[in-house]
Amino acid sequence: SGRAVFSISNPFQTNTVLQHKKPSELKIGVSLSTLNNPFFISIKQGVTETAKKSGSKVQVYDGQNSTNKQSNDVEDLIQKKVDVLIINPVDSSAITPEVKSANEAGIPVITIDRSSDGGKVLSLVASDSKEGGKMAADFMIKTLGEKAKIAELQGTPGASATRERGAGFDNTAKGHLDIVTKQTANFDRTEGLNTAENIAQAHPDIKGLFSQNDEMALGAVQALKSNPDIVIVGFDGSVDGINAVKKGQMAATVAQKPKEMGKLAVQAAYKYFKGEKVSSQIKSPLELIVADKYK
Amino acid sequence: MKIDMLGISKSFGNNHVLRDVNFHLDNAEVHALMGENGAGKSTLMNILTGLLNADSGQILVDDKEVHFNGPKDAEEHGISFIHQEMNNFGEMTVLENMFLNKEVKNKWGMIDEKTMRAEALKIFQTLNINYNLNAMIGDLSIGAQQMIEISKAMMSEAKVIIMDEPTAALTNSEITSLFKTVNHLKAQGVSFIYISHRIEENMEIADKITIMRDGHTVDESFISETNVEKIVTNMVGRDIGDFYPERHAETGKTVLEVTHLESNDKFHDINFTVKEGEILGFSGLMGSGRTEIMRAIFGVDHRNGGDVAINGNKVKIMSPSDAINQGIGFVTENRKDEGLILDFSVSENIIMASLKDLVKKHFIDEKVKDDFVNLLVKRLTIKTDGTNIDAGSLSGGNQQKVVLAKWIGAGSKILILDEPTRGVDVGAKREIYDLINELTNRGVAIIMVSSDLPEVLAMSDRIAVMYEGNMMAIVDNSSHVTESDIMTLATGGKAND
Amino acid sequence: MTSTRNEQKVVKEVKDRKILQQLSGLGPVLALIVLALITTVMNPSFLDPNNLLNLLRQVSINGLIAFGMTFVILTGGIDLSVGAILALTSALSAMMITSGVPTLIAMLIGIVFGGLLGGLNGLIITKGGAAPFIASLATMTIFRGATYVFTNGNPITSKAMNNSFIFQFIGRGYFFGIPVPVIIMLISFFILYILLHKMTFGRKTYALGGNEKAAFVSGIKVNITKTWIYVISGIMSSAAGMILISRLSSAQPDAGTGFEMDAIAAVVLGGTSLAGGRGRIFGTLIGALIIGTLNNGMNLIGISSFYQQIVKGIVIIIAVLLDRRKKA
Amino acid sequence: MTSTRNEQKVVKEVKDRKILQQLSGLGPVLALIVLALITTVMNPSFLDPNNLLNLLRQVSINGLIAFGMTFVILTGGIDLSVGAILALTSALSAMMITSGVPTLIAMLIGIVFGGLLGGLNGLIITKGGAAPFIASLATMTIFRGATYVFTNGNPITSKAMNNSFIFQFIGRGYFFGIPVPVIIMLISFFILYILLHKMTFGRKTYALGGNEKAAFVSGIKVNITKTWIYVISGIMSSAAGMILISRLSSAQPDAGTGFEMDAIAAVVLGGTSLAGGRGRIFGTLIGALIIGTLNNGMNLIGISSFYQQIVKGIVIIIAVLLDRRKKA
Ligand SMILES: Nc1ncnc2c1ncn2[C@@H]1O[C@H](COP(=O)(O)OP(=O)(O)OP(=O)(O)O)[C@@H](O)[C@H]1O
Ligand SMILES: Nc1ncnc2c1ncn2[C@@H]1O[C@H](COP(=O)(O)OP(=O)(O)OP(=O)(O)O)[C@@H](O)[C@H]1O
Ligand SMILES: [Mg+2]
Ligand SMILES: [Mg+2]
Repeated sequence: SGRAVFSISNPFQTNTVLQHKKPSELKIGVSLSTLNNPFFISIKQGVTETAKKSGSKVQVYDGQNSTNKQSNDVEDLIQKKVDVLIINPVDSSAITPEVKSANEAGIPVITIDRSSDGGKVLSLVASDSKEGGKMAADFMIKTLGEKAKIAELQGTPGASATRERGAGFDNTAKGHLDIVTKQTANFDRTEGLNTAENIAQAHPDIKGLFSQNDEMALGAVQALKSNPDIVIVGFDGSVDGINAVKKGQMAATVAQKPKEMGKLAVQAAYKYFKGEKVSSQIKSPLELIVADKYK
Repeated sequence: MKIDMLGISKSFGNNHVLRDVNFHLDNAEVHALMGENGAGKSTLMNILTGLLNADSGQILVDDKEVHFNGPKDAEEHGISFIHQEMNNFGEMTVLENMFLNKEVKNKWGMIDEKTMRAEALKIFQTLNINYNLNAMIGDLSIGAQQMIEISKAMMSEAKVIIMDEPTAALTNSEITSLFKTVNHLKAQGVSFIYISHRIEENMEIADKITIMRDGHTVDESFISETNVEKIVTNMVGRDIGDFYPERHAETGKTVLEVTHLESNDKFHDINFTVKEGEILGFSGLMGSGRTEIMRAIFGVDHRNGGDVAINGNKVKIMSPSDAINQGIGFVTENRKDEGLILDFSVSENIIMASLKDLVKKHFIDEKVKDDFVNLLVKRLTIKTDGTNIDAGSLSGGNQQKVVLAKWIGAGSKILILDEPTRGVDVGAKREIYDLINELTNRGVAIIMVSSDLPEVLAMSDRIAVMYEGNMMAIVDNSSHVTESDIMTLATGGKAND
Repeated sequence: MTSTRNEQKVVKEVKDRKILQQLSGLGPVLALIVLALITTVMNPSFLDPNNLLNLLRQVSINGLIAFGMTFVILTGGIDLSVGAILALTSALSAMMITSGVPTLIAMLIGIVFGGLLGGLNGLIITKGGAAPFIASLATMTIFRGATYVFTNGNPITSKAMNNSFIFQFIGRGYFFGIPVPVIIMLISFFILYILLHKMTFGRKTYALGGNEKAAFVSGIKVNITKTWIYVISGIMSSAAGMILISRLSSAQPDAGTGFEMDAIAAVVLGGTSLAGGRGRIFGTLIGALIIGTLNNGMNLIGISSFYQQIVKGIVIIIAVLLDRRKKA
Repeated sequence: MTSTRNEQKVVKEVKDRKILQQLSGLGPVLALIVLALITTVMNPSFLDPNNLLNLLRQVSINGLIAFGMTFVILTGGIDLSVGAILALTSALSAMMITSGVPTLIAMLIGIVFGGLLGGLNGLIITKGGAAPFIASLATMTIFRGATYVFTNGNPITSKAMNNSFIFQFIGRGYFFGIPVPVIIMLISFFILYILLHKMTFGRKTYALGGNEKAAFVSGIKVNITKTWIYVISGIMSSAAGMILISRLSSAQPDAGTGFEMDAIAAVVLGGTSLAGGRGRIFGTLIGALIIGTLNNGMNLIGISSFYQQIVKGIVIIIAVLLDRRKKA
């Protein structure tokens, strides 16, 4: 590539060609959107455990929920000449340029949970967040009946999980459930607690509460302890969340299998370097875990 | 208590401030300590009270070697220090200030306000002063604050009280009551180390005097055996002749006219004019509103009415930058607060009011700037180790000259000087007076606010006298005006001619 | 001297000042009342005693941290590490309880540890001479990182925590119908009020913020006093942490993120100057209540989350500007 | 006076001073070199020209914001709203490009708007008399909320953005092999360097931070100068935003969160005093490079993300303490 005066591709970047590699020779670069949350830690565990079993080297970076930090991280991973990138994007549009950079450098990209809007992605390992939102809504309609009054705890404004889970839930609930209020608690357990307390004050007649993640739902559990009949539905299937469902504190949680996602992503990489075809969409199953009393 | 400081030396970096200084204080004496600005007087006292450590030398108290860990330690051993720089807390009340770090506590460890209040009032009574103990100390005049500092020292039952420039901000009546107290305590065996640039005061109150120059002690003698000329010569190292220069005023047309200037609670209906080449003195007691008038003219404070005209044209001055554009300069009373940026260099301070004159094609011309600064430093004989050193490390008199340089450099046609020689040594004072005369010779109009009556009388062409915000009179100084004439006006009496 | 006239002047001045002072104490109180009124009009259930207790409980955590922050800010300093101290110490205590240490002892150790972390801040600032802002920014990062390392990023929950009555009681209990966190907040307020306004330590705190050089000359042990103040801030943060883990029944590694800003806002809304030397801890209590009422009220009214931030920012600006105007 | 002795003294002092000044400029440079050395030893690919350009590009956004922040901090102020200004203005520009406004014009409008937002900060601080910390904390919340309202919480991406060469070029392009963001950063540095060190505006900036009262009495228009400084900070933030949306091919509503802390850290690491009046913009450039090298280096070395925070905090403390020691 000639060094044009004006160019958009990196003039120093050299392309590498696909070679067959054994898992034990692979360097896997992983960029996760955050590690402040058990869900993503499970993804990390899925990746590292699977990779270690086969003797691959793994480097995991924490994007700290910042699109900017993540794009720096991915650049650094490209710089380190990893063989494959496993990315769990903070945002699917903001990751596009980095995916393109990786493409240029000839590094295959596998995304987890969210994909990239552009560039070439080898495979997306995900469960469908919108579908998850729909599952939660269906469950609520079934348990509470039509037109029940419910509240919704939203995640961090603008985050893709907030948008997709919310859209899936709201679209299904429309006309069937009466969402009296939607308030953000930023995916945070403490804020979930305070906000749920305030919601209960403003709307003492709600019958259910949908929380866009388990953390906020667990906060709500503490807030609504005095009224155990309120149907709380979370999202994620985190360890604490599943425990709360088992104890009947939460009615249900839309469980994703983060560890499974991590495992599937690594396995996809191995397949690729064996020269096998990798499917562009690997579905990680969603499961609605329901407390005994609502079964 | 007897104190002997022997062979004390102290350097700050390359600056050898004290070189083998000896100082002796006897029981029940008032001992004046004099010397030029920067001679090392405050430093010597800081070493005595443990605020600074000497590089070498020893301190004997009643012939026993001592070393104090700090001011509190010294105080517990009976040595109390009233600092030159006000060491108080503007946002705290008078009472809180007086008992700071020596609060009286009750048996629960709580502060005992009642006892403290009673003690404070007792001290006030002996000093014949009265301030509200609940007032924020920052709201009181500098003089009041100084008196409270003095009360604080009295309260500690000290055997030795060090006063560093206690009277710089006091009025005559306060000085009188201070001296009464000093003599009273002396009779009870208390000793004083008294630092002041006012020679007359030293002659009046002190028993003995020690003179420092260039970090040495050059003379120690009984007041009764010395005289003003000898003191000055010892201090400055040469004869400066008269304290005040001859003054031959040649005034031109009126440049500044102030009419019906008004501020709600500070001053009322102020009218005066100043001519080219004239010095208009402003006299009055503290709090009489002189500073406030100047601040209003210069646009520092807002005024409630009245007009300012320059060369016959009414001007609108809303801020100091407007005033500067009209050719006014203002050497503020409080140089540390408003005059200087202490941790900026001499050069940066001097150029501050003339920035736009140093610009060539949008950029600051470094050469023009250096020439400008060097010229002013030389012309005002500012004693400094280069123009790049912090203004704060200069002696008081030289700091004052830096402020003067700033305004002279700004090319002010009208120069307001508020207490231009406060805390300045006799030698430097004389230089400043010469400079003022030189400026008027060049046609600059000068307003000089001063609490130093002899200075006002010696330098002014006319004298405006203020009393509680009102202008009592503007006296022509060409005739036989005396200090008592001015004092009569300044205390609300009528002029008797 | 015309002492009578001057005295009259002084007396008048002092009276004016007293009134101003009381007004300036009332400024935040007034803001709080207005806020409460508006909220009540929009949703009367705000005044429900249940909601008020609820509000107070929500305020308690920010309140405790802000009380400690008041001392720090009075000295002209700032402590950005409070949220991180909260997270690290509460993780520590939760871990100890989980591994069988009796609840009270575990919490006490956590609080003492919080004091130590605060002391570390104090040392870096006094001995090291670093500006409080950057020093506590750095320790914030360090403490937060340490929490992640310590917890491996996972929340800590356990049977031991859920089964301990005391553990549950601290954050969720009631004492004569009043939530325990509220009682803890009020007791802390009382103690710190005495410390600040009735004891010499408080005088030293104000003196440090008013004029540090003068404080030094007055013989105040500047470094020691300052270090203690950061210790207090650390203790209050970890105490708040104990309430938080009890309320959440778990210790979150990212707990307390952003708490520093809420605490600073409470202090400043309460009329304490960021330059130090001026302010009162009572104001901080009111400031914390304003923020709490704002959060609670906007939830009650049902303002959309996007607009909540805008409203919060505007209220802070208005309150601060009103306070400034009054002083001018 | 013994003038020869004095002159000698003057010469010597001035020399000492010059050396000291240069050393104090070198302090951060030294820290940077040490960091780079350590990283190179641990992973030689750090010195790969590719990686160095990469590093510079990563630094550019924080660098731009930190340059503006340098002016603010030199006056003794602080601007916490930089990240929020970045988000709001970049969303605005992205939206305009999406709806057909030519890229350059849209970006220019965004940058001007950033200046206006900065000016708003300036007005609240000067006219309103609010402390910069709390004023910019409040506007940070407001601007962020406004961004959410404006974008409805969604990132903005569009064909128009992806198809515009200029848009892509700003953040991802190369000019003679050098990344465009790096060039933008260097040009901004040059302009602001001249403004700060060669023009009267810079003198005024320093004077404001040194002693605001004295500056006022010396005829410096305090309010106007200060307001302009916040305008500069706003402009630099929105310029950084333009690079960011190009790099990310989209405008994120939560972009820039926490950028204020990185910028402040860069300024302080560069030796500028948070009290105002003392510091240099060259130091800020070095400070930003230190932070960039730290992030890049730790990634290259492969330090686990939890430990990265701890290391970062410790390095900041060490650098700041070393700088303080040198001055004492
Ligand atoms: N902390 C310090 N660091 C460096 N230099 C100092 C310090 N304190 C004093 N100096 C220098 O020591 C010299 C003596 O200062 P000192 O304050 O003792 O003088 P002084 O006799 O009290 O003068 P004045 O009459 O103006 O009060 C001056 O040159 C001053 O610049
Ligand atoms: N009795 C008082 N109560 C409250 N404030 C006072 C009082 N006296 C003076 N002040 C204030 O203290 C400051 C200093 O006053 P100062 O005594 O310098 O006034 P002045 O008229 O300039 O007299 P001088 O020039 O002799 O100092 C001024 O801001 C003044 O308003
Ligand atoms: Mg002195
Ligand atoms: Mg005056």
